[in-house]
Amino acid sequence: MPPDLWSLYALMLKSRLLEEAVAMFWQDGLISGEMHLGTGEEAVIAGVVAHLREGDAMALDHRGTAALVMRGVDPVLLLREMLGRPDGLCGGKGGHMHLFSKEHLSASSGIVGSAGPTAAGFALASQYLRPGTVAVAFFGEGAMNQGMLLESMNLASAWNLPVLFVCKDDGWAITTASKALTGGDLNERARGLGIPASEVDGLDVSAVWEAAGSAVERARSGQGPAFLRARCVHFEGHFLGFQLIRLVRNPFKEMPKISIPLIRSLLRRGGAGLRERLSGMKTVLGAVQSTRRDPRRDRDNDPVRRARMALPSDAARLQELESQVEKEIHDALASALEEVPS
Amino acid sequence: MPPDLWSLYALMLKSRLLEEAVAMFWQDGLISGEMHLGTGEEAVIAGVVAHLREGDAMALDHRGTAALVMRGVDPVLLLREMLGRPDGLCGGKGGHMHLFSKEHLSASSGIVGSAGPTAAGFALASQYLRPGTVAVAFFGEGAMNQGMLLESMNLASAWNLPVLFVCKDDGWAITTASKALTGGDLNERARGLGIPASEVDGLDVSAVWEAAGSAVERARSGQGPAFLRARCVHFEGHFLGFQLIRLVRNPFKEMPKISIPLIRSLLRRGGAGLRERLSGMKTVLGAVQSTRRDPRRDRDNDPVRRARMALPSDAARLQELESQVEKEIHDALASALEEVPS
Amino acid sequence: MRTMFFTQAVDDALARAMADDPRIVLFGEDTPLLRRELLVRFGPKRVRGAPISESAFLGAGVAAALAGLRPVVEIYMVDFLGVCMDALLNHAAKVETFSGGKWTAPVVVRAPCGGGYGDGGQHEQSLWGWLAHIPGLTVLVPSTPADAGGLMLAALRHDGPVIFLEHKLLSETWLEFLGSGGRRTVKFDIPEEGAKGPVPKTWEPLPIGKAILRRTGDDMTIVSVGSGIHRAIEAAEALEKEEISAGVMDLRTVSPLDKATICESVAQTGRMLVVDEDYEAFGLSGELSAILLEAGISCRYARVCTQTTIPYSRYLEDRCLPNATGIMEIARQLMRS
Amino acid sequence: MRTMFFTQAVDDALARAMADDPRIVLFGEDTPLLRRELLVRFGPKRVRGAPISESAFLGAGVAAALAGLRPVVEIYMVDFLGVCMDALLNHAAKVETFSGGKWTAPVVVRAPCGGGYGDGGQHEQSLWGWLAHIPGLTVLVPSTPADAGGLMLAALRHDGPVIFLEHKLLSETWLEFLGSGGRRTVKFDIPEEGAKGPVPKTWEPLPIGKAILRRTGDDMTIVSVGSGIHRAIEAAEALEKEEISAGVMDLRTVSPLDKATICESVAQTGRMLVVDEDYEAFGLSGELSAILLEAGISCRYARVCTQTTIPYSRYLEDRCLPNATGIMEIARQLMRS
Ligand SMILES: Cc1ncc(C[n+]2csc(CCOP(=O)(O)OP(=O)(O)O)c2C)c(N)n1
Ligand SMILES: Cc1ncc(C[n+]2csc(CCOP(=O)(O)OP(=O)(O)O)c2C)c(N)n1
Ligand SMILES: [Mg+2]
Ligand SMILES: [Mg+2]
Repeated sequence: MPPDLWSLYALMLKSRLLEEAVAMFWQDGLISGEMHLGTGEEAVIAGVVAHLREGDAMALDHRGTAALVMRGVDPVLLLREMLGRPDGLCGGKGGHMHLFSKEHLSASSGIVGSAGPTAAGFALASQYLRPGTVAVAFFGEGAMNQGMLLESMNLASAWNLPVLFVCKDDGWAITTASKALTGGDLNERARGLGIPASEVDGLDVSAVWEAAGSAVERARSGQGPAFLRARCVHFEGHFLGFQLIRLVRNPFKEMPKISIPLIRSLLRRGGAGLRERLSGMKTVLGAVQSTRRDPRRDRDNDPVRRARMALPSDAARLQELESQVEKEIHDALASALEEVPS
Repeated sequence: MPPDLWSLYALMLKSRLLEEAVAMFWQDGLISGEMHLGTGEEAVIAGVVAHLREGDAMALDHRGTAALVMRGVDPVLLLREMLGRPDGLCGGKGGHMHLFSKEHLSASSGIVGSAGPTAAGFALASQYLRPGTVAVAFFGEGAMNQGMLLESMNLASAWNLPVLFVCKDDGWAITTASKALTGGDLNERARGLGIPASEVDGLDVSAVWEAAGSAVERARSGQGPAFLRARCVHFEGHFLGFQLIRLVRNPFKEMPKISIPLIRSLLRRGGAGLRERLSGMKTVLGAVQSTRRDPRRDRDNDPVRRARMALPSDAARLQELESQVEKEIHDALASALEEVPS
Repeated sequence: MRTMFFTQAVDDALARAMADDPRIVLFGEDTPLLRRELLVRFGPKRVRGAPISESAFLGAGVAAALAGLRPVVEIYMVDFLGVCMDALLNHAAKVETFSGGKWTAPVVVRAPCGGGYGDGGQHEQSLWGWLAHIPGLTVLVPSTPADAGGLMLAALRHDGPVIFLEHKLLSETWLEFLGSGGRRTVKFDIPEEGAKGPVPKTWEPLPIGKAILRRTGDDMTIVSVGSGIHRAIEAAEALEKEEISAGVMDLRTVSPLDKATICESVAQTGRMLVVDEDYEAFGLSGELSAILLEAGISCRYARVCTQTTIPYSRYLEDRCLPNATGIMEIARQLMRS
Repeated sequence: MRTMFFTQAVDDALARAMADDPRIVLFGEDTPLLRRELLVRFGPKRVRGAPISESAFLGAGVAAALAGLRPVVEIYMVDFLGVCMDALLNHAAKVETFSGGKWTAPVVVRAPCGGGYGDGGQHEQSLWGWLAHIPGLTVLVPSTPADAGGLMLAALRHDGPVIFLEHKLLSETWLEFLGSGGRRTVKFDIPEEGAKGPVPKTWEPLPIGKAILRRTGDDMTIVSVGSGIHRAIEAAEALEKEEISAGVMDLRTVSPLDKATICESVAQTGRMLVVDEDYEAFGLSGELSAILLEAGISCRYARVCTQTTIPYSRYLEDRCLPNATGIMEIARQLMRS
C-alpha cells in the first residue's frame, strides 16, 4: 500500500505552521528560555507517526512539539503551554521540553537519551496491557552516545519489546559535529545491541513512511524492536537564536561581538605555541564555515517543500488542504492568545 | 617474539595461590562481606598484564586482586588489606573491591562498568603526561550492558585514547546467564562504537598474550583503543559461598533450604496459571542445571593447569619455579598474619 | 499473629498484592532467582531478569508506570542508584508537576541499603536523606517485618514514585547472600527485633508519612529509621539504668516526614537526638532540626550519624556507623548540655 | 581594579591558572566553542569537545585527576549530573578514603545551575545541598565575579574533587545562550552586583570554607549563596525602611560550611533566615539549623527555599524560586515570632 501523500503533507504542514507560530511567540518574548523547533525534521516525524494507532506511545526529546501535534494533540493546548498559561497542555508547568499527554501516551524530556528508557517502559506496558501496540522513541544522533539510550536498545532486544527507535540525524549536537565524536557506524552500533537497523532519507516522507511501516508492523506482531536512522536538517540550528546561525545570517552585526575578544585571547601572553593557537582558531572558524555551507541552509532540503512537490498535481485539492491547515493553525493562534479565563 | 611461558605461568600461579589464601581467610571468617576471586581468569589477566610497563595504568572491577598481584603489588599488602588491617594496601579502608595503588596507577571499583571511564581517564592522562603508555580496563561480559562502559568505548575511539578494553567473558553475571539478556554480538558492539575488536580463548595464556601484545602496541604508538574478548570461567561462581555453587556441591544439605519454601509458594493460591508457574520453576531448575553442567566445573578449564601443561618439559625448572612462588605466598601469608604493629 | 523474617515479610506482602493486582510486575538484575518464590507463583512474565543496565530498566519502570503498570524495580543496592539517578531525579519525581498534575508514575524502587557486614563504602550506603531531598519522591525505610510488609503494600498503592529501602542487617536473605555465604565463621550485630517479628494475619497498608513512638521517655526523643531504631532502643534501655529516660521515635517514612508527631514528642522532652546511618551533613538530621526550629520548638539537639565514606575493615566500620555505645555517649552529653 | 562579568571572571582566572599549570585541561560538550577564547589561547589539546556521554567523560575526568592531570570537566547543567552521579558519588568522593588517604582526585566539575529564565524544572535546579550530602565533595557557589574567579583558582589548587557551580542568572554568557538568544524581548531579574563587578588585578585563590558577611544587621542573619545573596541584600535594604536590620551572610562554600562564622553571626542576631534556591527539604537550610542547634545556639529560624519541582511558566517560576518579596514577608514574620 502506498502512503497517502496528501495526509502526510497535511501533517507536516500543520506542524510547520504551528512551529512558525511558536517561533514568532519566542521572537516576541512571549516564550522565555530555550526553544528547540522540529522544523526540518517533519518528514521523519510524519512518516513514523502516521503509523500510530490508539494505545501506541511516544517518547520524545527536546523537540517534541511536531510529534505531538501530528499525533493529534490540540495545537491550542500546545501553544498555551508554551505561553505558560494555566490552561495549557500541562497547566503551564511543563513547557516545550516537558510536554506530556496522558491521553496520547506521550512524554517528553529535555534529558538527552532518555527517550530510550521511556520508550522501553511504554513498550513493556504494551506487552502486558495493550498487546499489539508499540512505542516510538525519537532522538537525535548526538543522543546515540548517551549510555542510557544504548542500554535501552539492548533492553528492548533482550525483552523483545515493541519499540521503534528513530534517530533523527541532523549531524549536529548543538555546536558539535557529531561525526567527529562518534565512533563506528550507528547502524552497526544498533545491530551490536541486537536491533535490526536501517537507514532512510529523512527528507523524503514516503521513504520514511515505508521503512517505519514495516518496522512498526514487525513490532506489533511481536517480532521486537527496530532502529531507523533518518538524516534531516534543522533550519534554525540547535535552537532559536542559535549563535552560529545568527552569525551566518547577520555576520556584520554578530561577528565583532565574537571576534574581538577572540583575537584578544589569541594574542595573550602565556598559553600554547602558535601552532596550537591557530589550530584552536581553525576549530572556531571551521564551525562558522560549516554552518555557512551547511545543508540546513539550503531550502531544497526542506522536507515540507519536498512533500508538497511530490504530490500528484491537483491544484484545487492542494489549495483546499493548505487553506484548511492554515485556518486551523490561525484559529489555534487566536485561541491561544485569548485572555486566560479566571 | 613468542611469549615467555615460564614467567606467564609464574604470574598465574602466584595469583592463584594468593587467592587460595584469600579464600581460606574468607572461609575462616577473617574476611567479612563479599569476596569475588579471579580464579579461572588468570590467563586473561596474565596475558595482558605481562605487556605493561612503568607508567601504564589499570582500571579494575570487583575482581581486581589477580591483576594487582601480577602487576607487582606486594601480596602482603593485599592480604593485609583484605584482613582490614591499618597496614594494608589501603589502610584497611578499601577492601577487595576498592583496591588502589597509586604507585601502579591502578584503581578498582565495585561499580559494574566503571572500569571503562576510569581507563579512559588514565589513558587521557597518558596522552599528556606519559606518551607511549597505555591503560587497561578489565571487566566482565555483564558489564557490557552498562551504559558508561559503552560510552567510554566511544569516548576512547573519539579521542583516540590508548586503552585496551578487556572483556573477561565467563558467561555469567551473578545468577544471570548473560547471553539471555545481551543483544547482538559483543565484538560487533565494540566495532559499532569505533573500536577494533578481537576474540581469544581466555584459557590459553599464549593466545591472550599475543592478541594483547598487538593491541597494546597499537595503543602505544598512538593508533587508539582496542577491544579484546576472552572467554574464561570462574570456579567459585560469582563469589565465595555462592548459593548456586553450594547447591551443586552440596545438594543434600542445600537443596531442602531452597526447595521447601519454593514448593510451598508454587502451590499457593492466587497468582499465575499452572503453565506460568511451571515455567518459573523451569527457570530456577535451569539455573541449577546449568551450574551443574557449567564449564567452570570442569578442571580442564583451569587456565593455570593449562599453562603448566604447555610449558616445555623441564621438571627441575618447574619445581624450582613452583617452590619459589609457593614460598613467596607462604611468607606473605605468614607476614600478613603478624600482629598489627602498634 | 504470624512471625516472619524481614525480607520474607516484604515478599509476602508483595505476593499478596500481586495476587490481587495483575498490574504489578517485578524486575531487576537476578530478580528471578533472588525472588524465586515469587517467580514460581507468578511466572517469568511478572518476575523478570534485567541486564546490568540500571538507567534503562529503572527509566523503563518509570515509563511503564505512566503507561498503566505498577512496576517494582529492584536495584541491587541503593549505592548503585548513582548510575541511574536521572530516572528518579529528572523523570519519576517530576512528571506530576510537568504534566500539570495529570500524570503520575506509580513505580516502586526496591533496594537494600546500609552497612555493618564488611562490604565497604560503595556497598553500604543508606542515602535515604539524599533521595528525600528531591521533591516528588516518597522514601520509606521500615525497621520491622510488620512495618516492612505494611509499607510495601502502601507503596504499591501509592500514586507516585516510592523508594523502598531494606536495611541489609535486617534482611536474613541479603546477609546470607552478601555476608555469610553459608559460613558460620562471621558474626553480624543483627538487631533481632528487626530481623524477625510478628506480622498481621492479613496485610494492611500502613499509612505513609506516619511516625511511631517505639518507646516513651521523658528526657529526650531519639529519632531514627531502619536499623538505627534498634540501636536507639538498645541505647535507651541501657540509659534507663543511668536514669536517663529516652523515647525512641521511628520515622518509618523519611519523606514525607511526620512533622506533627516529631514536634509533639520533642516539645515534651526538650531534647532530640538523631540517629542516622545515612551521611550526617545535608540530610535527615539537619531536616529534623529545621522542622523543630520552624515550629518554634527550642530544644537541645545532638546527632549520631555516618560522617565519612564507610571504611571496609569491620573495626573501622563499627566506629563509623552509629551504634548503641556511640548513642549512649552522645545522649549523656546531651543530658549535661 | 578591573571590572568583569561573572563568567568572564571565571574564564579569566582559569586562563591565568592554565598558563601557569600545564596539567589543567578542559573538556565537556561544546566546550571548544563555548570556551572559544580559551581554545584559541591554549589550543584544542587542552580545550576538548566531548560526546554526550557524561558518565564516560566525567568518570574519565576523575581518573585523569588520579593520574596527574587537573581536569576541569564541564557539565552542561547541574541537572544533568543525574546521568553521571556515580562518578561523583562512588568514585571521586571515595578514592581518598578507599586508598587509605594515599590518593585523591583533584578534578573540578564546572556546571551552570539555577533558574529564573523560563527553562523549566529539568534545567533550572541548584542541587548544591544535594551534592554536599556526599562526604568527600567540596561544593563552591560564588555570588560575584571576584569570588567566582578567586574560588575557581582555589578549586584548581585543591587536592580533591570540587563542584563549581555558576548561577545562570549571574552569567551573561549562559543567559544569552539559553535565555535571550539575541532578542531584546525578554527580561530577566538579573542581580546586577553579581553579574558584573570589580575583580582584583591579579587573581588570588580565595580560601575554601570561608563565609563572608556581605551586610551587617542586628535583627537577623540572612544566610544564602549564589544569586540568593543578591535577593537577600535587596530584601535587607528594603527591610531597613521598615526598621528591620538584617545582615546577609554569603556562604560561598556550601561544603565544607564555615560553621564558626555562621554561629557567631546568628548568636549575635538571634535569628537566622535561610534563603536557598536549592530544594528546601534535606538540604542546606536543614544543615544550617543543625549546626546552630549543635552549637547550643538557640535562635528564631525561618527559610525561603524552592519547595517543588520548578514550573515552566515565568509567572509560576517566580513564585517558586526565592525572591526579595518572599524573603521580606518571611523576615517580617520572623521578627514577630
Ligand atoms: C544528559 C544531557 N546532556 C546534555 C544536554 C544538553 N543538550 C541538550 S540538546 C543537546 C544536543 C542533542 O543533540 P542530538 O541528540 O543530535 O539532538 P538535536 O538537538 O540535534 O536534535 C545537548 C548536548 C542534555 N539536555 N542532557
Ligand atoms: C552498577 C552496578 N550494578 C549492579 C552491581 C551488582 N553486581 C556486582 S557484580 C555483578 C555481575 C557482573 O557481571 P560481569 O560483569 O560479567 O562480571 P563477573 O562477575 O562475571 O566477573 C553485578 C550485577 C554492581 N556492583 N554495580
Ligand atoms: Mg543532532
Ligand atoms: Mg561475567
